[in-house]
Amino acid sequence: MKNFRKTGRGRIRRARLISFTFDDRQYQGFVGDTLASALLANGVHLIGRSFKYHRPRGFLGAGSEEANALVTFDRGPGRVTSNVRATTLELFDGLVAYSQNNYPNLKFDLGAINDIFSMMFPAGFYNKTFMWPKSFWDKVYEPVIRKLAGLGPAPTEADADHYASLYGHCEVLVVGAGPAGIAAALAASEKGDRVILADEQNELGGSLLSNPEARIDGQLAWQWLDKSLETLWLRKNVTLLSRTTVIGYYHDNFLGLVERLTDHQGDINPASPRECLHRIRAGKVILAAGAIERPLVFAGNDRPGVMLASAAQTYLNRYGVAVGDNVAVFTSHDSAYETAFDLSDAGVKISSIIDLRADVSEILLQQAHERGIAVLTGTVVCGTKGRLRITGVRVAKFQNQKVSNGTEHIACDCLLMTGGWTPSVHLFSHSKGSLKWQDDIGAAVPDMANENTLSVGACNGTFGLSAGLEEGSIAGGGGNPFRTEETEFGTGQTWQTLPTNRDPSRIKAFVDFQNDVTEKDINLAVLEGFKSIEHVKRYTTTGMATDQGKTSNLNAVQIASKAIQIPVQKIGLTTFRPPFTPTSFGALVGHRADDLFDVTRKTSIDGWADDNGAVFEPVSLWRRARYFPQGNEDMHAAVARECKATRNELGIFDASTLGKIEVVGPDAAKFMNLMYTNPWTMLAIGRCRYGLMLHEDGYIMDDGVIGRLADDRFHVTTTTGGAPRVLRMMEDYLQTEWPDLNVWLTSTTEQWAVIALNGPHARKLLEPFIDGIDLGPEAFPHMAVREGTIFGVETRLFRVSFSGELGFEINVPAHYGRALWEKLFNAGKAYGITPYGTETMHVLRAEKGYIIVGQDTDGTITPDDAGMSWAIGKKKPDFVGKRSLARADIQAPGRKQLVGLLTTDPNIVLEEGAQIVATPGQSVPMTMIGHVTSSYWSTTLNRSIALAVVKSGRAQTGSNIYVPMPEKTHEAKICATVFYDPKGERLNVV
Amino acid sequence: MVKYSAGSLFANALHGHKKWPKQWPDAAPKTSYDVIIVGAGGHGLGAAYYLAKKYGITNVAVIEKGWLGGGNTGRNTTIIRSNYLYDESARIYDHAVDLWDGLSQELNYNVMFSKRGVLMLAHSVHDVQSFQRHIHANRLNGVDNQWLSPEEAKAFCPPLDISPGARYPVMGAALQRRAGTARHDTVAWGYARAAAALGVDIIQNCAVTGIKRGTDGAVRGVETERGFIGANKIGVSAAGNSSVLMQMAGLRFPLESYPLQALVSEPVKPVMPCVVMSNSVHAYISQSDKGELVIGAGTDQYISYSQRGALHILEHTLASICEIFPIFKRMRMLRSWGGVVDVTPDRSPILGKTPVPGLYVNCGWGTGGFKATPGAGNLLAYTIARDEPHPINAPYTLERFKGGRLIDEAAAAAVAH
Amino acid sequence: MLSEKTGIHLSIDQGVRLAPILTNETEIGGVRLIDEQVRYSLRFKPEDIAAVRKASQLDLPANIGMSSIKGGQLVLRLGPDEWLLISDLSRALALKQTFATLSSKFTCSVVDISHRNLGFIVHGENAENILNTGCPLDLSLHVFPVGKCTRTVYENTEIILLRKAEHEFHVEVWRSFAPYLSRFFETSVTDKAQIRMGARDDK
Amino acid sequence: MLLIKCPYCEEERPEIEFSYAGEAHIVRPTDPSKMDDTAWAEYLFIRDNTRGVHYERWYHIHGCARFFNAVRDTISDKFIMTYKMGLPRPADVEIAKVKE
Repeated sequence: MKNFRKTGRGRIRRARLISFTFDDRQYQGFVGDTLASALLANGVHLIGRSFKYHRPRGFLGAGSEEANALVTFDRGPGRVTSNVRATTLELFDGLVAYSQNNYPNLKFDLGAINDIFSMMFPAGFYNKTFMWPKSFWDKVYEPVIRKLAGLGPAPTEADADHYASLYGHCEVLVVGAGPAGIAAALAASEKGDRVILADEQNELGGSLLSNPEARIDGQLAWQWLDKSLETLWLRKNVTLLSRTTVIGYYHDNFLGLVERLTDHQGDINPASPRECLHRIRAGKVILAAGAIERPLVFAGNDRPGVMLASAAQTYLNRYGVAVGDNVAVFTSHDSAYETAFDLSDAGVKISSIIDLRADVSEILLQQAHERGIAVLTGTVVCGTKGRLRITGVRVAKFQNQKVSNGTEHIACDCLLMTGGWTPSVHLFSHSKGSLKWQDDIGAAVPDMANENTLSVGACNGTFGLSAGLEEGSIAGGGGNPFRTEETEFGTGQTWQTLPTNRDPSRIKAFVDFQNDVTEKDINLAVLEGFKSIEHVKRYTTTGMATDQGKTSNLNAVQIASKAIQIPVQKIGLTTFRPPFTPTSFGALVGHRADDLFDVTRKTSIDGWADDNGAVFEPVSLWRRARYFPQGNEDMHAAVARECKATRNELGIFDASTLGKIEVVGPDAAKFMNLMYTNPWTMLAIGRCRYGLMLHEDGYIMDDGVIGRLADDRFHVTTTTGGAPRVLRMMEDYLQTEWPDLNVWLTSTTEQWAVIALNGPHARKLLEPFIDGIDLGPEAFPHMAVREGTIFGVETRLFRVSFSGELGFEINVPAHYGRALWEKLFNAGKAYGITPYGTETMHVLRAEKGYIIVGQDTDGTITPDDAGMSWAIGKKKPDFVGKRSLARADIQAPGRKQLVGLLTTDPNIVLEEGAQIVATPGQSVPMTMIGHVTSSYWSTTLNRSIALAVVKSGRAQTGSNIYVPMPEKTHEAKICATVFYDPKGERLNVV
Repeated sequence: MVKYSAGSLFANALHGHKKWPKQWPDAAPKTSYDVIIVGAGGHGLGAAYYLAKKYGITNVAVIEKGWLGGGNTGRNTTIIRSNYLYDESARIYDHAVDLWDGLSQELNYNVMFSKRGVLMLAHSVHDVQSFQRHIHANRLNGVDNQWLSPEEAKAFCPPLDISPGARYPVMGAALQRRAGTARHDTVAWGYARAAAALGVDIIQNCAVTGIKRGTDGAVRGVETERGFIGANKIGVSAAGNSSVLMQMAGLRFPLESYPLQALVSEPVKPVMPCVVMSNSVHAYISQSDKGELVIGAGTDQYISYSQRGALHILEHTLASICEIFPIFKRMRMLRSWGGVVDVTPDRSPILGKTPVPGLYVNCGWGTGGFKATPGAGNLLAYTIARDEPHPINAPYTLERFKGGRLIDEAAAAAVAH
Repeated sequence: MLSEKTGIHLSIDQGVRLAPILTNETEIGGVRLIDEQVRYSLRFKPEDIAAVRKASQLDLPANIGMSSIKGGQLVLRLGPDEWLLISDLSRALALKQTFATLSSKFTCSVVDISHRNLGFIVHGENAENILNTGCPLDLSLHVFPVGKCTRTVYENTEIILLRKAEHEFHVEVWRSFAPYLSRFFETSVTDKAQIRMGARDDK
Repeated sequence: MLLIKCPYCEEERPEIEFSYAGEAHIVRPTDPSKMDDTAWAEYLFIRDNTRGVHYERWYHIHGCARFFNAVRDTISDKFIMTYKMGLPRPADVEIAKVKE
């Protein structure tokens, strides 16, 4: 195998030869190589196949702008990454990569048949076809189209790596560590401001890395670079981030930076995150992102071996690799000459420089002449030859807007092209800064900034080393301390489609390489009436490939502009959207994976439940014990047992998740009157009341038992999920509408562990352990609250019941929760104590007809709908939601009302959510009059019970309704909502 | 209109594709029209098409401030489904799905409606109850929707993680098989082409600056950047900008406009056979025919017209996606973008007449407008043509906010106890 | 606490177990769980501050975001009318009396939230980094000086943050969020050992 | 992520500490029962939804826990000013002054 490595060039570490595998074949390279440079050193140009036509493709560039060279990077199970640009993939010993989008192999790809029939696949072809016969779409066309999707393989297993994220702050963030960026960072960090300098490449230096001959302050570029980086490194206020891509520029100078930590390491350290997302808030952002060279659009410009000139210069000077033995250069810009000269000086034959321009600077011609390089001015490439690698070009003279018919063949194994330079305005554009068109460079540059940002150097359209250094330094707050010796950056022309002497409809001149968009496609879009550049982009898919048009957008815009005959400024540019380069989902997920994805709130008693075999269910952020199975019990059996035990003996339940808010202040009762439907003024100290809260639109929002501890102090409870929104709504009204009320709200949800004891033995169990509270039925009636101690710990003891049994809710400071639970549980064994979970709680309350907000109500239910008009303080002039209850449609008859249902067959447990109809046997669509909100098997009643909302349901008590299920229609009778102990006698057990 | 087909494609290929006609001519505004539709998104273009096609009104202009299909039509995640709970919602969305089916043939433009199925994941007992309620209601309404166990869901969508220990375990899923996706841009283009062929003028880059009303209060036409254009019937279908346009007619609306983001990954080989939605963790995902994962994010919390979303929204979205699909963590985000969605207090649209005679409105679709495109277009056209709403959109009045007869799907899936 | 009636003792469990990597005292620091504390949320109108200060003898900071640290007692001013008092258990009774008196004299709200929160000490040179893993505030010393405090967020949790010294922060969090927070701290410390942010190229 | 100056903390804080709380200066009527359905619906639901200078409320929920008012340009998302709850809506002149 021939070696294209050039001695004495490049920054690779030649001391260590390393091996790697591409498409199962082993090659060798050096530390410091990219996969691209190492393959090129081995003479490999063919790297992939294009998306649509499966055309063979080589390396277009040498950096993140690469459109062609996408590979699958395989680090073993869980570490396979598709669509990685070979030009940025750092080589390490043992690296394995594969080519993509070909079958059976890269050299012989059956998909290339698309190329032969490409005339059938112009832009938007799929809009025009695959419509007949209609049934074929679902069964034939679409499945086939979907099978053809995609470039790289899809992932098959969970990512083996993890990711990190951090917040950071700095006074100045410099994006891009080329000369302008380094100059900016040097100046900005001089006075101690925190400066972050980030660059996507593995080494800082930008264009200087490819340009060792340049001189700054009398030093060679790389010496100056080393010295400058050393200076920055020694400043404690500077953070240098290499391998870090600034992916997006968001509001108020908030930027996302992704640092790659392990992809370049040969031995993966599983403890290390693969990537880290730095979320940076910067005072000022200096964009020094450079520019991207633009390809020329001519027939066959996609052949492997056709490459951007600057890329060849990078391969030579940074990696010590010659891109060929016999290189032709095709340009409309002076900058390509530098590459040609560098290659020539390194001993590579330059077969010719083909320059579109008739007039080229004498100096350049002279320098070419000195090196024996032929320069063909006023000449255009009309085609290329070669299948898997370019073998030559056809050129023709181009004069007076006409291309001569005679063509000349020039042999070459590589063709370098330069169509000008495109400033990288992506981030500036993300920040919603406006762009202006600059005709002399044929590109858009930053105009008005929307954030505190400055663009410097090539990304600002300021080309040339000395100009970039100066602009950077001044942006960083310094002067211009640099002296440079450089040849002029030079000038050039920009072209749309190049002239040709061939039939333009028979050639393929590529604009977007990866998506196979040709100049013809763009013209077709325009021909078909697509006049906005966004339309052209979407119709042709130009600029929508994984490179997001970094090399193609400007060519596409200019071709469209020419076709539409509107100046570029008028048709607009496509919008640049984050991220700058494709970004791992993992990097954006950061730490929030697995157990850190979201909080799981657990009560202080949760550990006991876990130890005792509870099955849990998620309820908002909490996890709650759903039931406590014994032996092989299923949920049904466990719940039946738990219900029975609670009704007959004693149940113990962890109610800690209920929201709690302490409402304190002289205006507490007044405030409560406004927030809840119920009246609070007359509630005696030590008594409780069920409270109902509405949204201002009149629908039930939340409920809970509320105890009055003092004249100016209420202990409010809310639903588990409702706690945050209840507090928020209370604060909202208090601060916005009633700021004069002297009342304060404090969340105490987590202050208290709450243990509910329900059942005939509840009092007996509790009594011995309580100090300071008389538990006697008269002294401590139902719906009362007392403060005292239990086992010496302060408690707020509520006598309330959500089961219909004698019930207490013991509030103790949370850290005592588990200890108290265990003591009660142990002592309760004498009374047959049984722990129960949310499922049993639901059954017990349903037997009593108590609603659960969010289950029996759904945000469209008013108090009257729920049968709770009794909870409304009739004399109160106002409360949140009151006015809405008087609205026409809320007062109108026929609203859905909460009722009880008893199925005719007592063994049928209706499905929750099942819909209700008035008459059986209807055809679809049926007229639904309501639905089942809660439905259970009641062990206590030895039959099923259900709650439902039914149109005008209360008036139909006693009538039958029907629940049509797929297999059978069930019949049920409307009844009252209380199924068990309607008189509430069980509360009074002594 | 040249008929599109494989044959015409072949014939044009022989000519080097140099003879294709414009898909729609670039019309200059006339002095007046019978009907003006403001907003050339899928809904507005659809309305123009159906006005011409079904209701015989061809003297119609669609006026657009930017380029057609450039608003939410081209910025959404293309999910189409109709398994809504309430009769009103089920009817309006199922009407749309009926029209989606066959739209390619009707328009002679392949909108690539793909009935790949939409799977909605339940992550809590409450989700299960809520989805069951939907399924029962859908069954009685004749709307396709079925319950899948976690294992069945996994079989339908293999990349799904159904391990019971997950933070948000998959406890089952509702599947609407008839639901799916379509290619968003082509819907706008297809309607534009078909409408233009029936005589509709499509006027782009022509922002409406005012709505003129006569002394009787009725509309007379619109002021635009390109001058006054008369019409006695104006239909506004302007999504995020609806409030602004309604104010031009002196109306204040119950709308708020929020930024909504979406993103796509790099294209990979087929891996996601269907659409998956998880409302609990705000994750919406499918794979395009090009191979990109198309992912919908949540809205930002504040009103905005900037079409610029925040990074933390994307972080949360992708964390959710990777929670449900751990294999996607190594996939890479290619592009993200923002749209502006207009949301009503009950998150259902307003589609019908307004208090101003001759002014009709179609707005408030929130994050769900794309799926309704053909339905909304047809119903808006009907309402304009007849000056009264179709029974399907009759409940979607502005008046409902006064009386309180809201259509609140989100409330019906109320958050748990 | 010991019950007089039963003689039974109820033990305290704060419900958090810190990973060894957090508690191992290394040079870059780590995280400690603070033992049970007394905590009160004190609310009154800002205009009463001088009078309340006098009556309570509490060192109430005058500015939002400032704190006073005296012995084992911290007072944080979190909002215009909100102070958080954190003290070790030795002052529990005294504080109870102070607040009883205060409540009787002033229009105010005193709520015992001793068990609502847990306290962590995040210390060492790595402290800022541990916090900035999930907290979006600029914690550099000149922006967030010693004595500054605030309620803020740490990823999906709300925290209260107080800088006690250059390399020492007090973090308060609601009880049920504490295990999540400590797991996050743990990840931060593990990753920090791997990410050499700003490290020079290993070339 | 926006940077929001809390008028109580007198500091710029990141958006995730805040919760948006809708349009500002919509005062709850002192006696809702006196309003007809139309006026009540207006209070409940009708919003300016301004494209441009918008008056809105924010809640520093994870900070000082105060609701406050803000003036923000909804086209650029830039805050023009924030001010304490209870202060009157700033006049256009004031806003113009700050904008400059």
